[in-house]
Amino acid sequence: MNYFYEKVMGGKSGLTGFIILAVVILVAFPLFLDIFRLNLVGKYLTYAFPAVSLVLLWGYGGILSLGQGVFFGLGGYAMAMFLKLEASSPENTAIQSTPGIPDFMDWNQLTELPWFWVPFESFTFTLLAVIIVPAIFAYIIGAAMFKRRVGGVYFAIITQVIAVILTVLIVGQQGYIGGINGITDLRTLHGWDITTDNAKVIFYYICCLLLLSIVIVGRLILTSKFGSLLLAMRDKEDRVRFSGYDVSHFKIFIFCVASIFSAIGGALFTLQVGFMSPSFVGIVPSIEMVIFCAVGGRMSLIGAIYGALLINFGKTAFSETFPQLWLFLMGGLFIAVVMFFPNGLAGIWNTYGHYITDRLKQLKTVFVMKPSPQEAKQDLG
Amino acid sequence: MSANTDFTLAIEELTVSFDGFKAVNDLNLYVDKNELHVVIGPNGAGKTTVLDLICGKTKATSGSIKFLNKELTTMPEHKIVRAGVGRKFQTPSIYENLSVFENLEVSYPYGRSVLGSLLFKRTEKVERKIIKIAQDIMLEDSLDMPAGLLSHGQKQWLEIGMLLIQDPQLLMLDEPVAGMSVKEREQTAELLNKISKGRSVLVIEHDMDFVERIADKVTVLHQGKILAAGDMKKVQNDPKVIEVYLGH
Amino acid sequence: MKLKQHASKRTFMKNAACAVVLGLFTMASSQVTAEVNTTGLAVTDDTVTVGILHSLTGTMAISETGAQEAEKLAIKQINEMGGILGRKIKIIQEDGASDWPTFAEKSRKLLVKDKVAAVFGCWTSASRKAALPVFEKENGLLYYPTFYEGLEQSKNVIYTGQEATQQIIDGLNWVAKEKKAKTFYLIGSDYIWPRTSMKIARKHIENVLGGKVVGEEYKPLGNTQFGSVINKIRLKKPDVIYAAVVGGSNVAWFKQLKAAGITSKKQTLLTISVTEDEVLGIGGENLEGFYSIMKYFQSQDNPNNKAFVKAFKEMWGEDSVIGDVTQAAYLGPWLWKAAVEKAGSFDIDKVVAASEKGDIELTTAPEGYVKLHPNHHLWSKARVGRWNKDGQATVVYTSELIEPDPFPKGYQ
Amino acid sequence: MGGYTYSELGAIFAMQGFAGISLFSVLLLMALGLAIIFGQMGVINMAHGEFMAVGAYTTYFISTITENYLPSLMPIYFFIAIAVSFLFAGLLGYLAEFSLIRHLYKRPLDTLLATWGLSLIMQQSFRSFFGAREVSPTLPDWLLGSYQPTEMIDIPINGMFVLGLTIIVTLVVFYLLFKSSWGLKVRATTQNRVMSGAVGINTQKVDRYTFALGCGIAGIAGAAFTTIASTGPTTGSLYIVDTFMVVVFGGAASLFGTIASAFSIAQAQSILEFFISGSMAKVYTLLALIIILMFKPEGLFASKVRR
Repeated sequence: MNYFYEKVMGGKSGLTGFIILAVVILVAFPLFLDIFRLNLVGKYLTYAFPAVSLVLLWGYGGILSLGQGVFFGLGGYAMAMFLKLEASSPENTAIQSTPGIPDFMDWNQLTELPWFWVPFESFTFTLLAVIIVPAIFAYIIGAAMFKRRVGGVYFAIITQVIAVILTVLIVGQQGYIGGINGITDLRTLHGWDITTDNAKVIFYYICCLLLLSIVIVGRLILTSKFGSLLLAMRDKEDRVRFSGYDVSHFKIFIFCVASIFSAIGGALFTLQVGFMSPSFVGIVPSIEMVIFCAVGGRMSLIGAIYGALLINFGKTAFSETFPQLWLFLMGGLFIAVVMFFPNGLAGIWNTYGHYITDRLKQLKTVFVMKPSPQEAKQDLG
Repeated sequence: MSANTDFTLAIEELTVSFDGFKAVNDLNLYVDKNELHVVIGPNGAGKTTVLDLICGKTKATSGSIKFLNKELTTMPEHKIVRAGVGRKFQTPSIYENLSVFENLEVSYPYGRSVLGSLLFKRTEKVERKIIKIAQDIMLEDSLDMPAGLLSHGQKQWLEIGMLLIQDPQLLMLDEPVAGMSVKEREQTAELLNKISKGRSVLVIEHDMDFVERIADKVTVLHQGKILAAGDMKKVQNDPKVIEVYLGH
Repeated sequence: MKLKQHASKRTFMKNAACAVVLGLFTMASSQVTAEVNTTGLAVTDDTVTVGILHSLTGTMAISETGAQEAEKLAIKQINEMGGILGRKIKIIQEDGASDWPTFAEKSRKLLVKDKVAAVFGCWTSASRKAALPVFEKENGLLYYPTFYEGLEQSKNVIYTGQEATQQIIDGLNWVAKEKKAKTFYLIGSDYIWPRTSMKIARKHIENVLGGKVVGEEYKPLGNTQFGSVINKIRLKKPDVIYAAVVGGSNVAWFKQLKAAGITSKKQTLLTISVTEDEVLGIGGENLEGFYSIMKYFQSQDNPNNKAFVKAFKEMWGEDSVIGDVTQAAYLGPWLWKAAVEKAGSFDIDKVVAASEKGDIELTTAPEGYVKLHPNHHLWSKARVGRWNKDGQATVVYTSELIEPDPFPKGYQ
Repeated sequence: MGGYTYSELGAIFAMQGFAGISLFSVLLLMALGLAIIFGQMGVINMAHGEFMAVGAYTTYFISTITENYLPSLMPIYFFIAIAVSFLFAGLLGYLAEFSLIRHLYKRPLDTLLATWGLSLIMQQSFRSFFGAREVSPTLPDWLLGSYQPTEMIDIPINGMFVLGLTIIVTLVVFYLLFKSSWGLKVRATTQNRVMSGAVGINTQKVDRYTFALGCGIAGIAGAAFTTIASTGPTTGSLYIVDTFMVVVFGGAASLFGTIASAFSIAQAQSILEFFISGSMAKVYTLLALIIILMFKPEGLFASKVRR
């Protein structure tokens, strides 16, 4: 328990940050926002999942994936397929030439459910698929790339190309997967109407709790030896390799974890928004996810969440009043974050703390520098 | 010559070519048990390439490298390390964002699989070993310091420590005293003499005084081939070596 | 029954008008507002609020600009005539930003927060599909202007553009008859509207016209390379190229056709995706002599249209062009006005019920005459226009009024 | 292929060959600028497509001016437009390097993000200046239509024009990089920045002009593309992935590789498109590229380097 407190929660300051986040999303938002805004925040929080995944993958691992949208999409589509099948009961689709299959299949002259849709009639399978399908996909990409030592820029570009391929594929195979319109008009989950306010509040809380959970999982990973190795690989990959580690396994693993995180976000997105479309799979959403992470602070799990919230709040607010200005602002933000605040919001927060009270700063430095060997000595003594 | 030998390391007929240029050409080199073997040679002689070949960073075009009678040329890098070969790079290669303690911990030879590293626990045994190594490399007072703040010489020692913690049978050091002060050189020489007990060490070095202080055996490389080999004195007096080093 | 209703509407109108006039002096009109608005919409004694929801930014902004301009024009004209049930129309405009979830999000905002009485908006099928569940859930009313693939009929949507059969079938009949066309090559962008349209076209060509489809091709959206397709077309030598290429691809497609020497002198080309808006980008010289099937062309010669084009240019500038969708968007507010006045209420259910009676008609529509079918689509005519170098079309064929049939039998 | 004469098939074969070559020249022209910036300098310029759009908009702007004020210059304005596009895109590239890129040489992944931000700003600027609508310049008459060597073969003139332009630009780039003293400096700087600085090369200046040159070539590509497609604010983003694929596949530092890769990608895609649908052709081409890159991570023409 002490280990958990000290290392995973990051001691007092880490725990404070975590609790503040929990209070903000679990108490403050539901208290001060109406259901419409709350549902929006819920949607933004689903983007925080890939952002958090990028902290692990990119911030610590140094592996920039421009294809997190792919996994977000895979998770979202898995969930959407289940909901669509439920929405396409023979009664609901009686006017179709083939009742009982999703409407877009009927429009494309399909007369029976394609084989890969059939297992999605089971909710259990769907929940598993949300996690396993992206993980397998990530494993294949990861194994192919990392075993061959494709990294850095090349990996970024290749993941981007994969995002393009998947988008073109989804758009092109509209009979099987809904095309550019996506999978729409999802209404019930086991007969329970997911479009009601009540359902939205419940999904919001599920979303928050899962988000807090993945932050904890992320911290567990980062505070283990694996976490140190991740940083080590980012800075001196050869040294790690020549210390007897098979670097590719570690990269594949963290890539899979990141893909699962993103996919959970995607599945929650589908549940809260009520549809899934290829516009969340392509290049632009994928890069936006990197931005959420960069703005929040690429080394801070919690920062990434604030990053996702801030950018999306800004997007909504600005696009209502100054749509022109928004792109300028967004572009400028990108550049500013990269050039002046490489550690994003989290970094600004720390610097700000520096200036505000010297004492606090000192405490912090002591705290950051200390942990491990100190413990070691205490234990020995 | 029989395939199996008593040598720790046996390199035979090793060749590697880059786009036709043979950086190492038909090389034969043997390192005995408990031997501190130094490879010297002018720039471009292929010294670093030899180390690259041994540790698997570069793949050989032909020839064989046997370590304790295990063929290394076909093994992936991490397996070579796990077999007992440690290698220090020319420029100090440490994790600057981790503390000295963490640097050593990361190099600790347990928890090398993904799962193992996730479940790795910092036990008393681990800590004792780390502190022991830190004492050896004269960094026991800097355990908490981020490694990036160490001096150049200390970084070199840290990297050596990161290898020592794995107890390799063969330790390969690429210019371990480059950029060190005179005092640091002396300390390093002491360190090398201490750690070469019970293992073989292969060192690349330019500093002849330093070589003289540590070497059991010296091999001179020139243009990918062995020019001379033997103890320091013999090598120093070899006319071919003098010609290469002094030129005309 | 009908007469009586008509009469009662008149009386009501009078009452309402009186009430508004009186209201200005006596502030006694709250009762009337309560009568015409029983579901808490944003209707006050002198205003009614509607939403306009199109993309002002992003890739679709190019296409959607005309539509929202036309809707604003119609609303301005209605207000100048005294508004609806004595109430001036107030607009809340939202930006869909070419992003489908944003359409859903903004729809919900307009319906839940702003309580608008009607929304004029959406352009792409994808944006409509995203917003549709919101309109059904919150019981809103959407006027959707774009010609589209059909296969949809929602209680909460009035479709002011053509569904696929209205656009396709008469055009194909015309080309088969006029050009003695037997073989067709179908090419479109890769998404639902071209694919569904081509499906209907293929069935009609094969089953009704007895012709042959010699090739069917879809290119990714945004594609700019048509060299291989053009070679395939050359090899197959179809009588007619039937095209539904959209967006930026359109320009590349027609430029490359011309560069490959395939011009109207040698080849008949019929497209369902080029309006005056697209011609601006493609350039009239690249299109000269090719045909579009639409229900409206800016060059249409009738008094309604002349007045409309004049008013549009006055409001939005002399350089503006008006395409099919722009005109269809213009119909939206007028159809809504007619339905509200017929229902005597802004309540969505009553307006929808009035719309479903099947007797709401606009004799003042720029395209001529349109009538609202109980299935929420419009009766309208199909027209074939031949493009001229100046970017305007000459209408060479006008059909009879065609009944909308979003679920065409034998074409699915 | 029953029912076709040999001459018909021959004609199609010839034209299909040209379609592939035409796509090749398009890809190569797009990729040349990036090959210099990414290949030689290691900067991931995600705004490369936007620099192309700068060229395209410049051409449009000049075309409009010529049409309205100097109609007699219409037949030749396009050459002026190409030159101005080059200079203007190059100038913007120069400024971008000065204000942005030079601070990020050691952080390649960060240049990716910063230039993405730059691309957003550029897109919005296009929208503010030229409107959201797609535009295309009025082309001189001689650029339209086709050349007919035989009755059945039509070779598009704009395709030949782009091909010719690509050849010229490629030759000039080769000359600059491999024959001029400036090229020597660029290559030296690429290989060892510190050393080049030490031997008296003004590496900052070299960087700035190299980046400007890359952007300028993007500007030429943009100008050339107005003969093929239209230009909108987001046009650039359509091309960027393809462009990167060409450069990466060819082996970043090798210009020969870029040419070979543009050629193979173009031929693969146009041949596939002839037999299967356009969308799937694209999917298969990209998949094949990724798989090949898996086996040759450094690209087709990476030279073995002793490390």
